[in-house]
Amino acid sequence: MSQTATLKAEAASLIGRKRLLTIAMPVAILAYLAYIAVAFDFAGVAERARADNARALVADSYSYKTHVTRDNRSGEVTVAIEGERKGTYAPDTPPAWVAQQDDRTVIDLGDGHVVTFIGDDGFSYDIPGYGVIEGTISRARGVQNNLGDDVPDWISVSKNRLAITTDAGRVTVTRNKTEVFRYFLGWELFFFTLDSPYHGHGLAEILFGPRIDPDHSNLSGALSDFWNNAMWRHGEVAWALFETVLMAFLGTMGAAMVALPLAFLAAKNFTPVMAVRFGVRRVFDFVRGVDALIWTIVLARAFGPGPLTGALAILFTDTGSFGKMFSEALENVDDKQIEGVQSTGAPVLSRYRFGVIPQITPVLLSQVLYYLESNTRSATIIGAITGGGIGLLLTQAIITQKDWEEVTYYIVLIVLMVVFMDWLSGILRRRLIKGDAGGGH
Amino acid sequence: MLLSVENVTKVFGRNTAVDNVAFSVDKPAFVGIIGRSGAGKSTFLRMVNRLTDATAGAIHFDGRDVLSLKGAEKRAWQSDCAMIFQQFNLVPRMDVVSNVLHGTLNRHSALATMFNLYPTSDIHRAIDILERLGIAEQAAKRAEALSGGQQQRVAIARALMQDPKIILADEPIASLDPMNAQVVMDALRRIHEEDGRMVVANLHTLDTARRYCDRVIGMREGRIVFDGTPEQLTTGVARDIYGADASFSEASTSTSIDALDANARAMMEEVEVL
Amino acid sequence: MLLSVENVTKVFGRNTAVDNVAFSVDKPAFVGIIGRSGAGKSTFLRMVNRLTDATAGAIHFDGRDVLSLKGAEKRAWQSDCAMIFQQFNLVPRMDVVSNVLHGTLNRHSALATMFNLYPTSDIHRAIDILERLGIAEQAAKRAEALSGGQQQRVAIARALMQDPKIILADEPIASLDPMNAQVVMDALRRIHEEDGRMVVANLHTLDTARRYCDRVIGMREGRIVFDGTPEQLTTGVARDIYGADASFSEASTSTSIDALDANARAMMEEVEVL
Amino acid sequence: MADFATQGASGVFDTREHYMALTRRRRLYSGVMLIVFAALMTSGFMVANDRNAGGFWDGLHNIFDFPAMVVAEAGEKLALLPGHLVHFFPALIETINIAAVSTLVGGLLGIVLSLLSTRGLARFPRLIPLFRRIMDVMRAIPEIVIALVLIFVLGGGPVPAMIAIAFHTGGALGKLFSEVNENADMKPLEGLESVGATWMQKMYLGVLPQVAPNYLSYALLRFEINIRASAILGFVGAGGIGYELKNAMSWGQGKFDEAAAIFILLFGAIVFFDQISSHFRNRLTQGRPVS
Amino acid sequence: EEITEFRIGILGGENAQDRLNSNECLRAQTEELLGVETKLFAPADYNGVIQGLLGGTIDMAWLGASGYAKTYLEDPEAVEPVLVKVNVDGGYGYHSIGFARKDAGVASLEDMQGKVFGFGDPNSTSGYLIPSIEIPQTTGATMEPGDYFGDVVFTGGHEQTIVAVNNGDIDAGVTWADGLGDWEDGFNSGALRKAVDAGLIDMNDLVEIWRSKPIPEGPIVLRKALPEDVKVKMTALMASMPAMDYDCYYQVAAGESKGFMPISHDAYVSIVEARKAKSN
Ligand SMILES: Nc1ncnc2c1ncn2[C@@H]1O[C@H](COP(=O)(O)OP(=O)(O)OP(=O)(O)O)[C@@H](O)[C@H]1O
Ligand SMILES: Nc1ncnc2c1ncn2[C@@H]1O[C@H](COP(=O)(O)OP(=O)(O)OP(=O)(O)O)[C@@H](O)[C@H]1O
Ligand SMILES: [Mg+2]
Ligand SMILES: [Mg+2]
Repeated sequence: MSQTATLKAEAASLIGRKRLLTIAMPVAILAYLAYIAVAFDFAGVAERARADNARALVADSYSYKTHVTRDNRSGEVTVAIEGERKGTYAPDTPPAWVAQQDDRTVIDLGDGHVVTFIGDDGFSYDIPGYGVIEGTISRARGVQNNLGDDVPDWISVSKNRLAITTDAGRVTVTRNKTEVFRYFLGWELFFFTLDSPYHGHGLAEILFGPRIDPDHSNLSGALSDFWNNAMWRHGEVAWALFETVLMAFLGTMGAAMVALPLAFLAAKNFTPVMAVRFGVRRVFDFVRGVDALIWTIVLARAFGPGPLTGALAILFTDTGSFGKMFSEALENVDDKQIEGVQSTGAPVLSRYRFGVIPQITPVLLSQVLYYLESNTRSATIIGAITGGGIGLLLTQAIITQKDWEEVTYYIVLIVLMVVFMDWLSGILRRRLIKGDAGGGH
Repeated sequence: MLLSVENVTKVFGRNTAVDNVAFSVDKPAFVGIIGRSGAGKSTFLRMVNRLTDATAGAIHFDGRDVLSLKGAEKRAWQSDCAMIFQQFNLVPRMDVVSNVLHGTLNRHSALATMFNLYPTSDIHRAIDILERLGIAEQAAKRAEALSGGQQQRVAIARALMQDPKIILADEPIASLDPMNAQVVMDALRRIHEEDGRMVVANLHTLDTARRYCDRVIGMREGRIVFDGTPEQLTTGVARDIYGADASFSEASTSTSIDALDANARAMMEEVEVL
Repeated sequence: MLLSVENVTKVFGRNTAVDNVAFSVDKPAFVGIIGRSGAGKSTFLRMVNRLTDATAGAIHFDGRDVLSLKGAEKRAWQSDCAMIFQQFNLVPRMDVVSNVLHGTLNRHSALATMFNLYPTSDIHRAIDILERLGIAEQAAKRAEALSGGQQQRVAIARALMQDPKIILADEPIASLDPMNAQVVMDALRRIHEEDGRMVVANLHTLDTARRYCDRVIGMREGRIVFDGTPEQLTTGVARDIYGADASFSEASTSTSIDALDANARAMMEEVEVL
Repeated sequence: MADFATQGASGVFDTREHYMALTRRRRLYSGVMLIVFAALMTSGFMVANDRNAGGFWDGLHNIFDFPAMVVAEAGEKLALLPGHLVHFFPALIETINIAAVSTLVGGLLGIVLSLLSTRGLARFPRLIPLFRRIMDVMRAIPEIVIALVLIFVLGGGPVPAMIAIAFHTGGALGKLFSEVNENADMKPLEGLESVGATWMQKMYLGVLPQVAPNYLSYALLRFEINIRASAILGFVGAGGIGYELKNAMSWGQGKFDEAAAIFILLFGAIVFFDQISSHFRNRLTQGRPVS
Repeated sequence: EEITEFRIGILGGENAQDRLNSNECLRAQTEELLGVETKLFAPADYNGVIQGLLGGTIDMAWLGASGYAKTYLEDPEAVEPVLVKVNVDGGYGYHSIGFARKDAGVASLEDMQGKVFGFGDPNSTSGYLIPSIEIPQTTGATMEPGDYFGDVVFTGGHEQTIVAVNNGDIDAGVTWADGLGDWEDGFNSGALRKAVDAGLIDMNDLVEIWRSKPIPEGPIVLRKALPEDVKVKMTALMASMPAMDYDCYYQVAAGESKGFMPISHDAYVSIVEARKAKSN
C-alpha cells in the first residue's frame, strides 16, 4: 500500500518535472522574443510603418498612371505613360480622355472628374460632390486658387504648390508645371510601346490578321518590337536572367570540379599525412566561412563588376562546402572495391576512377544539383551587390522606389526561375542517380 | 622453380601475422592454404599480390623478384597475378562486362579508360570469358544485381581477363552457399586444368581442400605447420592445424553439399533446444 | 438495447470491407469477433470508434446515434469508447504515466495538455490503474522500453483511464507471445467482470474466443456468418467462418499455452523439410 | 551435341551484339552529355568572361590586391583592433539575433505548414496542395527581395531582415520537415485519435516527439545559413554587422582596419556556429535521443 | 601599346537599366571613335566603379569628388581627372542640402539635437564627406552617435535618404541639389528634384535645415595607364559633345548644363584632405 503511495508521489513529481520543462520552453522562447521585440524596437517599427507606401507599392504593382503635363512657361502639353519619354503619346494623337480645344485641354478622369488646363496659366478641377477648384499660376505670386481656409486633408496647399489627390487621380500644380495623373489597371505597354505599329493590336490580329507593318511579317516584327520594348526591355531582362543562371551554373560546377580532387587530400583514407589533411580542411573552412558576399567584394577588385566575378565568388564559397561534403563521402567509401581494382595492377588514376568515383557519384550528383538550385537564389543576391543579372535590376528598381510594376515583374521572373531550376534539378537528380548504369561516364 | 617463397614475414605492430613462411612450387599447381581464422592466410596472399608490403623475405616467380618490384613493374606483376576476394570486391554500380574489363586496366593508360572506352576485341573476349563461366546472359546487368555466386564468377572472369600466370583466391567461397561454392570451385579447377594456370587458394574447409587441391599448405599462427598432398591431410593433422581438441569434427568446417545434411541436422537440433 | 448495429456497410473503392452488418447487444457483455484476415473485423471496430467513417448504416449505443456524431461530440464518444490496438499504438518516446494520462485528453483543452497540466488526482488514478494491471513499477519508464505484453497493458490502462462505457480491442494479443497473451486477456476479462464494462474484441484464435467471450460473432468477407455462444462454435462452424477445407486444424489458429507445444512441433517440421 | 554447340555459339554472338549495341548507345549518351556539359562550361565561361569588366586571365594575378591592402592597413593599426572588435560586437550580436529569431519563427511556421501539408497528418487534407505551393513560393523568393520591399514600407533596421529570413526559412524548413513527417509512425496518432484527442493534441503528443530530433537538426543547419543571410541583408540596409562591413569596406583605405575587425568577427561567428551546429547535428542524427 | 576594349563605369542614382540606356549614345560614339569594343557597367554602388578603376577593369568613369579622392588615396597612379561639368550659371559646384520633415518639428540643425541623422553612401561627397565635416563646424560637436545627434546612420544612397526622411525613419538627412530654382520643385536638379518628379515626395512636407558651401562637381576620370592617344581622343569626345550632339550630352549629364571644362587634380586637393581627415 505504501509502495503505491510512493509510486504515486514519484509519478506526480515526474509529471511535475515534465510540466516545468514544457512550460520553461515556451517561456524561454517568449522571453527571447520579448527581448528581441525590445532590442529591435518593434513598437517604433510599427509606428513608423508607412501604410501609404505599402498601398502605393501594391497599387503601382498592378496599375499604371498616365501623366498629362503642361509646362507652365511654354504652355506645351504632353501625355506620357508613367511620365517616361518612351511612353509619350505623339502630340496629335492623345488618348481619348484628353481633348484639345483651342487653348484648353480637357482631361476626363472618369466618374465625372474633369480637369481643364486653360491657356498656359489657368486650370480648373471639377470634383463631383465637392465643387470646382480653380486657379492661376504666376511667376511672381505663385499658385493662386479659390480654396478658402478650410482645406480638406486630401488637398495640400502652399504658396507655390497645390496638390489634390482623389479617387480618380492626382493633380499637382507648381509654378513650373501642372500635372495630372490618371490611374489604369494593368501593365501598360508591356508588349509594345506606343511607337510600335503593333500597339493596340490583339494576339489574334497579329498572328492571323493582315500585315500591319509592310516591311516585316507580323510575327517577326511583333517579336522584335516586343523583345526591344524600350520600357520593359524584355530582351535585356532575359539576358539578366540568363546571366544569373549562368553565375549559378559556372560557380557550382566549377566548385565541384575544383573540390573533387582537393577532397581526396582532405580524406583520411586517401591522405594519410595529417598535416596535408589538416591544411586542406582549414582551407575549405576558410573559403566557406568567408562567404560568397565577401568574396564578391574581394574579387570585384581583380575582375571588376560582372557575372564572372559573381560566378567566381560562388565557386570559392562552394569549393569549401563541396570539399567538406565530398571528403566526408570519400571517408565512407568501401575499400573492397578499390582493392579489387588495385589487385589487377591498375594505375592510380584508374583505381580512383573505377574504385572510388562510382561509389561517390550518387552523393556527389545529388549535392551538386541541390546547390545548383540554391545558388540560383544566391546569384540573385550576389548580382545585386556587384555582379549584375536580375538581382541588380531588381535592387536598383526597388531603390528608385517608383517602378513597382517592374519590381513585381522581376520578382515574378525570379520566382519562376528558381522554381524552374528546382524542377530541373529534381529531374536531373532522378535521371542521373537512378538511371545511370555505368557509374558515371 | 616457378614460385619460391623464402622466409617471408609480416609484422603488424607487435603481432607477427606471417612468420618466416617458405615453400616452393615447381610447376603450375592448384595449391590450397588452410588454417583457422587469423592464421595469416589472407596476409600472405596479399603480400604475393603486393597489396600489402612484406616485412622481410623474398618471393620469386618465374625469375621475377616479386617483393622488390616498384611502380609500373609492380603493377605489371599484379596484372600477371590475379586476385579473387571473399567479398568479390567488384564495383557494384557498374555492369558486369565493365567489371570484367577492369582486368585489362594495367594494359591501358589511365586516360584511355577514363571514359570506359575499351577496344571491341577486349569486350568480345570479356563476353567469351563470361560465357565460359556460364553467366554471359548477365553481361549487361549491374554487378550489384547479381547473386553472390554470380558475382564471384564475375570476379573470376575479371581475373581471367588479366590473362594471369597465377591466380590467388582468398577464401573465394566463404560467403557463398554450398551450391554456388561448388560452381565456383569447379570453375577455378577447370581454369587450372584447361589453361594450365597456377592457382593458390585460401580455403577454410578441409573437404574442399582435399577435393580440389594438388597440394595443401597448413598454416597456424603465421607459420607453416603442414605441407603435403591432400591424402596426407588426416584428421589428426587437421587437428594440429586448427589447434582443435578432440571434439573437432570435420563437418563443422565443411560446406560441401554432401556434408550439408549432417550440418542441417545439427542446426535443427540447436533450434529444437532453444 | 445497449448497442445496436444496423446494416453497417463500408466500401473501399470496389471492395466491400464490411457488408450489411447488423446485431445488437442488450447488456454489457464480452463479445468476440472472429474471422480470417481481411474479413472486415478491424474495419468494423474502427467504424464503431469513428476512426473510419461508415459508408451506410447506423450504430446506436445507449441512445447515442454514434455514426452521425461530429466534432466535439464525436470526440466525446471516442472518449467513452476506448480502443486497444494490435500494435498498442502508444507514444513510444513518452513515459508510461503520460501515455496512460492520454486517456483523459478529451477532458482537457489542448493548451492544458501541452503544458502537462494534469490534475494530481488523475495522476494518482493512473497509478492505481497501472497497479491493478500489475505494471505500476514501470510508471516512469518510456513506453518503448517495455515488453510487448507490458505495452499492451499500458494501452489497456490508457483505455481504463478514459473510464469508457465500451472497450474495443482489435486483436489485442496478436503480437504477443502466449504467456503475455494470457495476461492481457485475463486483464480484459477481469475489467469486464469487475467494472461491468462492455468489451468487443477481435480475436484471431478460436480457443481464446471460446475461453473468454460471452458471445461470439463470426465474420467472413464482410458479412456476419455466425452469431452465438461460444458453445455453439463447433469445428464445423469454424470451418465455415474461416472458409477452410478439411485440413483445417484448430491448433493452427491457437496461441494458448497448452497448444504451444503442438504448434512448435509443427513449425519444426516445416523447417526440417526445407 | 553439335546442335547444342551451335546454339551456344549463337548465344555468345547474341550477347556480344546485344552488349555492343548497349555499349554504343551508352557511349553515345555519355559522349553527348560530356560534350554538352563541356560546351556549356566553356561557352558559359566565355560569355561570363566577355560580359565582365575585367577578364579572368588579366585579373588572376591581381586577386590578392584587395586582401593585401586590407591586411596591410590592419597590420599598421594593429593597436586599434581590440577597440574595433569591442565596438562592432553589438552589431554582430544583432546579426546573430536576426538569424536566431528568424530561424525560430520560420521554424515554427515551417512546423505548422509541414503538418498541414503531410498526407495523413493534415488538418484539411484537401488543402494539402495549396500549402505545398505556398511553401514552394516562400522558398523561391530570395530573402533580399522581401527585405528590400519591407525596408521601403517599414524603414531600415533588423525587422525587415528578420521577416524576410523568417519567411524564406518557413518555406525551406517546411519542406524538409514534411519529408521527416512522411516517415513518422502513424500508430501513436491513431491511438491518440481513438481517445478523442483534438488535432492539436494529436500533433503535439503523437508527432512532435517522434520528429523533434530531425527537426532540430535541420533547424540548426538553417540557423547556420541564416547567419550568412542576415549578414548579407545588412549590406542592403537591414542593420547588423553586414551594414558596418559595407560602410567600412566601401570607404576603403583609412577604414580597412575596421573592415578587418568586422571581418574577423563575422568569420569567427560563422566558423563558431558551423562547428557547434555540426557537432550537435551529428549527435542528433546518429540517433542519440534527446529527452 | 594597344587597347582591345574600352569600359565605361556609370555611377548609381537611377535604375541600372535607365543608366545604361541614357549612356548608350556615349558608348556608340566611343566605339566608333576608338574602333574597339566598348562596354558600359553600372554596378550597384560607388564602390563598384571605384574598385573597377583601381583594378584596371574600368577605363573611364564620372566620379563624385569624394569617390575621386578615395581612388586617389588608394592609388595616386590609378586615374587622372580630365573634365568637369559646368552648370548653366557657369559654376561647377553644387550643394549638400540638409532637410527634415516639417511635421517632425525640426526647422534647423539646433532642433536636431538628440535626433536621428542620416547620411547616404559613405563614398558620396554631398551625402557624407562634406556634411560630416561642415556640420560639426556649425554644431560644435562631433558626428559620433550620442554626441550631438541621437544616432547617425548610413541609408545607402541619396534615394534611400529621401525616402527615409519622408517616412520618418530618420529625422533629417543630407542629399545633393544644385541649390537653384524653387524648393517646391526640389530645386532645378538633384536628387530631390528626381524624387519630386517621380511623385515620391511632396516638398511642402519638407524643410531645408542646412546647406553646405559649394562642392566641386566630380570629375570625369580616365585611367592613367591608358595610351596617350586614347586619353586625348576621349577627352576631346566628351568636351565636344554638347556642341556635336546635345541630346546625347543631355542624357549623359542627366539634365541641363553648359558643358565640360578641363580640370586637374589640384581642384580636389581640399576634398582629398577632407577625406584623409575622416579616415582613422
Ligand atoms: N591491416 C592490418 N593491421 C594490423 N593487423 C592485421 C592487419 N591485417 C591482418 N592483421 C592481423 O594479422 C593476423 C593474420 O590475419 P589474416 O587476415 O591474414 O588471417 P587469415 O588467416 O586470413 O584469417 P581469416 O580466415 O579470418 O581471414 C591477424 O591477427 C590479424 O588481426
Ligand atoms: N484504408 C483502407 N483502404 C482500402 N481498403 C482497406 C482499407 N482498410 C482495409 N481495407 C480492406 O478492407 C478489407 C477488410 O480489412 P480489415 O482490416 O477490416 O480486415 P481484418 O478482418 O481486420 O483482417 P486482419 O485480420 O488482417 O486484420 C480488406 O480487404 C482490406 O484490404
Ligand atoms: Mg582472411
Ligand atoms: Mg485487422
